[in-house]
Amino acid sequence: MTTTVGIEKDLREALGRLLAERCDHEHVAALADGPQEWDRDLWAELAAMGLPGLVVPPEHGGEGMGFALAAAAQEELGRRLAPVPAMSTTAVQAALLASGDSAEAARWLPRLTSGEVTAAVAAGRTVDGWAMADDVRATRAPGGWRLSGRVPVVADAAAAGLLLVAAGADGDPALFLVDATVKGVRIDRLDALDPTRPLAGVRMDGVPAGRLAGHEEFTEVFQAAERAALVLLAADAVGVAAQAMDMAVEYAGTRRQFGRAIGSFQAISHRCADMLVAVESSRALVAAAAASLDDPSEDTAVAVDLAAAHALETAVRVTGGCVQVHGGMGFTWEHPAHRYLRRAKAAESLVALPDRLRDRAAAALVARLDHDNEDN
Amino acid sequence: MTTTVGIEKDLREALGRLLAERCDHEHVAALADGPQEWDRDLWAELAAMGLPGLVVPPEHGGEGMGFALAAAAQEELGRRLAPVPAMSTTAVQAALLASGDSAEAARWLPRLTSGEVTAAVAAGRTVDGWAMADDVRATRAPGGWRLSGRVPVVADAAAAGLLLVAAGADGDPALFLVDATVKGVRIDRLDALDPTRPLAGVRMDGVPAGRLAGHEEFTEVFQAAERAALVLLAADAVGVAAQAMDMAVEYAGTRRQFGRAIGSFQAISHRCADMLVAVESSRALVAAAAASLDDPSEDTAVAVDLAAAHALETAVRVTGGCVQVHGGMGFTWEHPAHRYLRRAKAAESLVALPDRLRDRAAAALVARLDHDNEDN
Amino acid sequence: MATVPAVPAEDAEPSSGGAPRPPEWRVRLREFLAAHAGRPPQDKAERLAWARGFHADLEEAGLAAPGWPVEAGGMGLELADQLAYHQEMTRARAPKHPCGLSFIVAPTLIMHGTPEQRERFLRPLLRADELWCQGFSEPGAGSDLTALSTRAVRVQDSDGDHYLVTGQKVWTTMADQADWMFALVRTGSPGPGGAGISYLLIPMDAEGVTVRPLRDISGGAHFAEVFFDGVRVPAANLVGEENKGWAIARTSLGHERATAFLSDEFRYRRIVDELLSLAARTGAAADPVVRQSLARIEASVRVLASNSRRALDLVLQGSDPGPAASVNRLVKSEFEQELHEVALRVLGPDAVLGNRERTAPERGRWTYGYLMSRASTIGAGTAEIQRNTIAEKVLGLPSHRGETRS
Amino acid sequence: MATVPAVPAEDAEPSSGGAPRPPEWRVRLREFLAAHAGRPPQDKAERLAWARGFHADLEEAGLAAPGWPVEAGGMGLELADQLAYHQEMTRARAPKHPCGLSFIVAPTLIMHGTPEQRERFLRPLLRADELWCQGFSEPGAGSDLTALSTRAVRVQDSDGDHYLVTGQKVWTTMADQADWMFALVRTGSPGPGGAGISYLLIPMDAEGVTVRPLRDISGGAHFAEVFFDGVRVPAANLVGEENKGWAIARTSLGHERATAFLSDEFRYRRIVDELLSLAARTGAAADPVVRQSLARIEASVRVLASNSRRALDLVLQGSDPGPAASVNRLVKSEFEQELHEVALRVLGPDAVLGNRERTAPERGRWTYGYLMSRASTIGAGTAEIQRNTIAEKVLGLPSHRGETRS
Repeated sequence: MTTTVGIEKDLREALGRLLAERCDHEHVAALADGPQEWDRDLWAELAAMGLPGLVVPPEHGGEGMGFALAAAAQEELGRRLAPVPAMSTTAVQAALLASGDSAEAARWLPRLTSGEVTAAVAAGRTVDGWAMADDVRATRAPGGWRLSGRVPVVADAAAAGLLLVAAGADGDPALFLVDATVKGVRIDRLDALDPTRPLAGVRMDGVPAGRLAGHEEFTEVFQAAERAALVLLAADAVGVAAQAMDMAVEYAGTRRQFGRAIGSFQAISHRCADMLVAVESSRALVAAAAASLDDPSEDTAVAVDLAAAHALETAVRVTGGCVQVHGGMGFTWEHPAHRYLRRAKAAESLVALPDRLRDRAAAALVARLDHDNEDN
Repeated sequence: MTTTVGIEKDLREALGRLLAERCDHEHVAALADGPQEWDRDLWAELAAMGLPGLVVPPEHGGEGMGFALAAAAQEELGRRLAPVPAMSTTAVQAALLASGDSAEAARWLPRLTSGEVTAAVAAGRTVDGWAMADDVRATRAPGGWRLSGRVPVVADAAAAGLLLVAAGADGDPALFLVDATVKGVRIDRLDALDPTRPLAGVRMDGVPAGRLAGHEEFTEVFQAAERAALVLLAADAVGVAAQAMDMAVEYAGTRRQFGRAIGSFQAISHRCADMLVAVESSRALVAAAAASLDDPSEDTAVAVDLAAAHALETAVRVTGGCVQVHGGMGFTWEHPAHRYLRRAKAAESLVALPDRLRDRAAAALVARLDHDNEDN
Repeated sequence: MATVPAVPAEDAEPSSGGAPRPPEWRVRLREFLAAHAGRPPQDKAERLAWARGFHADLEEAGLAAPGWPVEAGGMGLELADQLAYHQEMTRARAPKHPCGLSFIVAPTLIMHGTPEQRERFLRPLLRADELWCQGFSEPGAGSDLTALSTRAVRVQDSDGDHYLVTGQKVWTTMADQADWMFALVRTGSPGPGGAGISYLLIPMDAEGVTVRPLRDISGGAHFAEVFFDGVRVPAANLVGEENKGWAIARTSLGHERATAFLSDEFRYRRIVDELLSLAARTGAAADPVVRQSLARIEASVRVLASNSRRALDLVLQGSDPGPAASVNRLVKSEFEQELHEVALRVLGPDAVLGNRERTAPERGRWTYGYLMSRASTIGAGTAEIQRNTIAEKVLGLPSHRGETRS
Repeated sequence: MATVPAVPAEDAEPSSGGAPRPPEWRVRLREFLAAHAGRPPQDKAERLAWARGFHADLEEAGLAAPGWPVEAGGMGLELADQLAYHQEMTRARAPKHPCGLSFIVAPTLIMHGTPEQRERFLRPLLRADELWCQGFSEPGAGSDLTALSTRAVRVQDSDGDHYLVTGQKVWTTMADQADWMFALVRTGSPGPGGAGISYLLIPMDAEGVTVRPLRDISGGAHFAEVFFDGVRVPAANLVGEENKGWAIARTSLGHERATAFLSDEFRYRRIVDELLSLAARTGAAADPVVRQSLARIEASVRVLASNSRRALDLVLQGSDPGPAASVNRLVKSEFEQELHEVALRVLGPDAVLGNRERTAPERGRWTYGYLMSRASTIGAGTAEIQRNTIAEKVLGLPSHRGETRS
C-alpha cells in the first residue's frame, strides 16, 4: 500500500515536471489553434516514461500497474490539457485485454504500449454511452472481415493507427480492429469544442478488419472499453477542475477591487471553497472507481458511473466558475480559462452524459437491493 | 385594470391589518400547539370581508372577483400562517361552479360564501395530484347515492361541513358531495407536519351523497378543483416565503458577528438576494396562473403547473434559508421560523409534487409544439 | 409560434368579423413590414447595409423608437402598444437595429443632453447613419468605479474649449464600426458613488484613437480594446455636469434597460420555443430529467416577460425601475447561461462539436451561445455585483464592504 | 446489507478453508457481541441503563475505545482495525455509547489533562458511569468567540483555589442527565484566536447550576439552556493553561472529529441503504428524477467514507486532519440535509404527516430527521463558517472580514 502511494507520488511528480516543461499554456494554445491535431513529441516522451502501458500486463510489454495509477497519470495530463490520445488508447487496450484474443493482443498491445501506435474507438454515440455504429456494415471476406460505412464522430481518430469499431456483423453486434493506415480508411477532421481532444469522422470503404469480439463477448468487451474510457475521462476531468480551481484561487487572491482582494468577498471565496469540496470529492470517487476496475466486483459498474458523473459535472462547474472569477479576463481567447472549460464541457458528452450515468447507477443500486432482499 | 390594481391593494391592506391584529405569531403558535384545529373566529371575520366568496359569482352570493384577487388574498393569509380552510373551500367551490349542477350550487355555494360552512376535498393522493379514493365505494340508493370507506389523509377535514369525495361509482370515476355533519362520517385527526393546515382521516359508513359529476364530467370538474387548489396553495406559498424572507432580512440587518451585521457578509446577503428573486418570480407566475384561471386558454394548465412548482419549491427554499440565517435561534420551537418551514414543506406535497408538475408542464409544451407543427 | 403565453387580445390575428380595428400606427407598421419583407443577405457587410437601410426607412416613416417622446423623434406609444410593436417586429423577423448600444446613449441624451446635442445626434442614431459604442469598462476597473482611470483634462486654447483624453477602454463592442463612443472618463478625484467621473461623447475618428480587436471565448473578435492618446474632444460633447457623469449613466441605464427588456422578452420567447423544438426533434424531450430543465427554462422566460412589463410600467409611471430592473438583470444573465446549458444537454453527444463545425446541429449556434453566455454573468456588472445591489439597494442590507470602511 | 462498497478483504466472513484467522481482539469482540446480543428495551430509561451496562462491560473486557492509546485505557488499534471494529459494532447493532460527547472531551484530557484528571475522569467516562455535556455555545456567541461571555473569576479563599462561574450556555445536549460539563469560559480579555478563554470541567450538581429544557424545531426537548450563578469550580478542574482553552478545544475537536467520522461512515451507509429500500418500496425509485437524487446521495456517502478514512489516516500519521476534516464537516452537514430532502420526496404525499403521527411511514423518522437536520448546517459552526475556514485555511484566501480590519 505504501509502495503504491509512493509510486503514484513519484509518477505524478515526474509527469508534472515533464508537462510543466513540455506542455505549458502557450504550447497548448499554439497546438490547439494550429493545424496539428495532437502532440506526437509529447506522446513519445510519455511513452518513454511508460505511460501508454500502465494498464497493460508485462507479457504484452506494459507496466501492469493498473487503473489506479493510470487515473493518477491522466489527472496530471488533464491539469495541463495535454493533447494526447491516452484515454482512447487505454480504452482500446482494455478491450484487447478483456477479449482474451491472444493473437490480436500480441499483434497490437506491444505497439500500443510502446507508444508507436495510438488507438481510437469508432462507435455509435448515445446519451447512454457507446453503441454500435449504425452506418457501418461488416461482411465476411476470405481470411477475415471487411468494413464499410461511416462513423460520424470519433475522438482521437486523427492520431490513431488502430481503430476499434463497433458494427453489426450478420445482424449481430461485434467489435472489429482496423488498421487505420490502410487504404480505404478516410479521416475527416471536425471542428471540436475542445481542440485538445480532436474529433474526426471516419469513413471505411471495404477495409480489412479483424473480429475482436463476436456477439457473445460483445457486451463484456465493449463495456471494458467504455469503463476504461469513463474512468480516464473522469480522472482527466479531476485534473482539469483542479487546475481551473488553482487558477481561480490564485487570481482571487491577487486581483483587488474596492480596496480588497476579491477573494476576501464570500461571493468569491465560498465559490472557491465549493470548488475544493467538489474537486476533492471527485478525486475520491475516481480513485475508488479506478481501484474497482483493477479489482472488479459487483459494485464496479456503479463505482465507475458515479465517479464519472460526479467528476465530469464538477469539471464543468469549476471551469465555468474559473471563467466567472476571472471576470472579463476569463472571457478572452488569450486567457487559458476557456480551454479548460472546453475540455470539461466536451468531456461531459463525449462518452455518456452525467445524468444518464447517474440514472444507470441508481437503477443498479435499487435492483441489487431487490436481489439481496430476495436472497434473505 | 387600474381599478383591479386598486381593489387588490385595498384588499391586501385590509387583510394585512386584520391579520396583524388577529393572527400574530403568538396566536398562531397557541392555536397550532393547542387542541383547536382551526380559527373559527378569524374565518368569521374573513367572511365578513367577503373572502370566502371571492371566486363565486354574485348569483350564488359571492363577490365574483375571480382568482386574481383570491390569490392575492391567499398570499396575505400565507404571510400570517392563517389557520383557515380557504384553499380547500375554494377548491370545492371551483368544482361546484365547473359542474354546472345548479341544484347543488344553489344548495351549497351561498353557505360556503357566507362562511357558514367550509369544505374539504377527500380524494386519493398521488405525486401527480388528486385521484379517486381507492377505498371508497359509492352505491346507488333510493333518492341518491351512499358512500362507504375511508380516505386516509384529508386537509381541512376537521373544519369541513362539506366534503367533495372522488370515488368509484359502478366502476366509473365520479365526484360526490357529502354533508360532513351527518351520522356515519367519522373524522380522525392526524399529526400534521404543518398544524396550521390540519389533516384528518375520513371514514364514511353508508352516508348519503349527492353526485356532482359523473364519469363524463369527472375530469373537467375535478381538474377545476385541483387547479384552484394549486393556485391558492402556490399563492399561500408566496406569502409564506415573502414573510420568511422579511424575517431573515430583518435578522441579518440587526444581528452582529465579528463586529458587523451578519447581513453585510455575502454568504448571507446573497442568499437574501436570491430569496428576493425567487419570491418575486413566484409571485409573477402565480399572478399569471390566477389570471389564466379567470380567463382560461389552452395555456391554463401549463401556467398553473409552472406557477405551483415554482412557488411551492421557492417557499421551501426560502423558509429553510430563514431558519439557516437565524442560526440556533431559528432552530427553537419558540421562534416562528419553523412554522413557516412546516407550512411550506407540507404544501409542497399536499396536492402534487413540484417535479411532477414540471414534468406535466414540459410534456404539454412539447405536445403543443408538435400539434402546432402539424397545423403548419 | 407554439408556446406564446397570454398576449393582449387585440394581438391575435383579426378574425373575419367584428374584431376591433388595430390602431393607425399598427396598420402603418404592418404595411411597412410587408413592404420591407425579405431575407437578410448572407454577406455580413451587405447584411449591415440592409439593416441600416431598413432603420433609415423606418425613421423616415415615423415608425422608429416606439417608446421615445414624439419631440425626440419617437412614437410616444404606451406600454401595451410598445409590447405590440415589439411583437410585430419580432414576428416579421425585422432586422434588429444594427447598434443596440444606441438605445443606451439615446435616453441619456434625451434626459440630460443639451438641445444642440439632441438635435445633432438623435436622428442619425435612429437611422443607423451613425453607430455608437460604449466606453465604460476598463482593464483595471470592472465593477469598481473608483478605479476608473481614463483621464480627461480640460484645456482652453486657440482651438477653443476641449478635453484631452488619455487612457484605455476594454470590452468595447463594434468599436471598429462605431462613429462615436459615449464614455465615462475621470475628470476629478475618485470617491464614493462614482465621484469625479464625467460622461463624454468621443468621435472615434479623432486623432489618437486606436482600436485593437480582442478575441473572445468563442474565437471571434466581437470586442475591442480602445486606446486614447491625448485625444481632443470638444467640451460641448460633455453630457450633463462635469464630475456628475456616473449618476447620469446609471439612471439612463436603468430606464433604458427597462425598455430593452421588452424586446428581449420576445427574443427569449422565440429562443425558448426553438429550444423546445430542438428537444422534441432530438428526442431529448422524452427524457424526464430533461423535461425538468425545459420546464424551469419555460418558467424563467415567463418570469422575465412579467418582470420586464412591470419594470416598464414603473418607468411609464415615472418611478425608478431600479429594483425591478436589478432583479431582472440577474434573472436574465443567469437565464441565458441556463438556457444554453440545457441546450447543450439536449444536443447530447453532438455537444462535443465546435461552434464552427458546419455539420453540427443548427450550425453550432447553441454551442456558440453557450460560450458567449459564459459572459452574461460577467458583463454589465457581474452576477455578484447584481446580488450586492439587490441586497443593499432593494433589501436594505448593510454594505458588503463591511461597515468598518464607510 | 445491500450496497456496502469495497471493504477490507479480511472483513468478509471467513470461508470454510484457508481464510486468514482474524486477530485476537476481533475474536474476543465477536464473542463479546454474541454474548451481549439482544433487543434494546422499549422504555427510554431502561434503554439508557442497558446501554450503560453494555459499555461498562465493554470497558471491563478491554474492548472499549479502539483508537485510544493503551495507557489511556484504550485498545491502541491501527486505522484498518478501527474500521473493522466499527463495522463489527454496527453490524451487531451494538448500543451506541450513551454519551457521544464523551469522545469530544476525552482526547482533550488525554492530550492536555493532568495525570490526576486522566485518572479521575477517563474510566468512568468510557464505562458511561459518568455522562458529559458540552458548554461551548452561548446565546450571543455562535461562531464568534470574541463574544463568549460566561465568566470564570479565580478566587483563593479558605476553601482553596476556585473559579466562580457566572453566565449562560445554550444548545446543550443531555444537560439534564450529564454529571459533568466541559466548558469554555472567559478568564481574560477577548482577542483574536479565542484569546482569554479557558477550558474548565464543571460539575453539573454544583450549587448555582440551573438547567432549563429548550424545545427545538421538532417539538422535542433535545437541548437545554444552562445557567451558572456564581458556581464554584475547583481550579484543579482547569484543563491546560488559563486563557489558552480555545486552542486546546480546537485541536482535540479536529482530532476527535476525524475518528468520529469513522463511526458516522457506517451509520450513513446504513441510512442510505434504508433510503434506497424506502424508494424501492414506495415505487419512487421508478421515477427518473428521484433516481438522480438517489445517485447523488449514494455518491455523497461514498465521498464521506473516503474522506473520513483519509482524515483518520492523516491523524494516525501524526498530521493535522484540519483541511480534510473541514471539507468533510461541510459535506456531512449538507449531506444530512439533502438526504432528508430526498427522503421526503420519496415519501411523496405522505410527507405531509407529522413526525409524531403513528400511521406515518416508518413512524415519522424521516420527517423527524428532516426537521432535525435543518440544524446540521447550523450546529458546530455554520456552513458559512465552514466555507470561510476552507477558503482561508485550506485555499489560503484572505480573511472574509476584509483586510481593513486585520
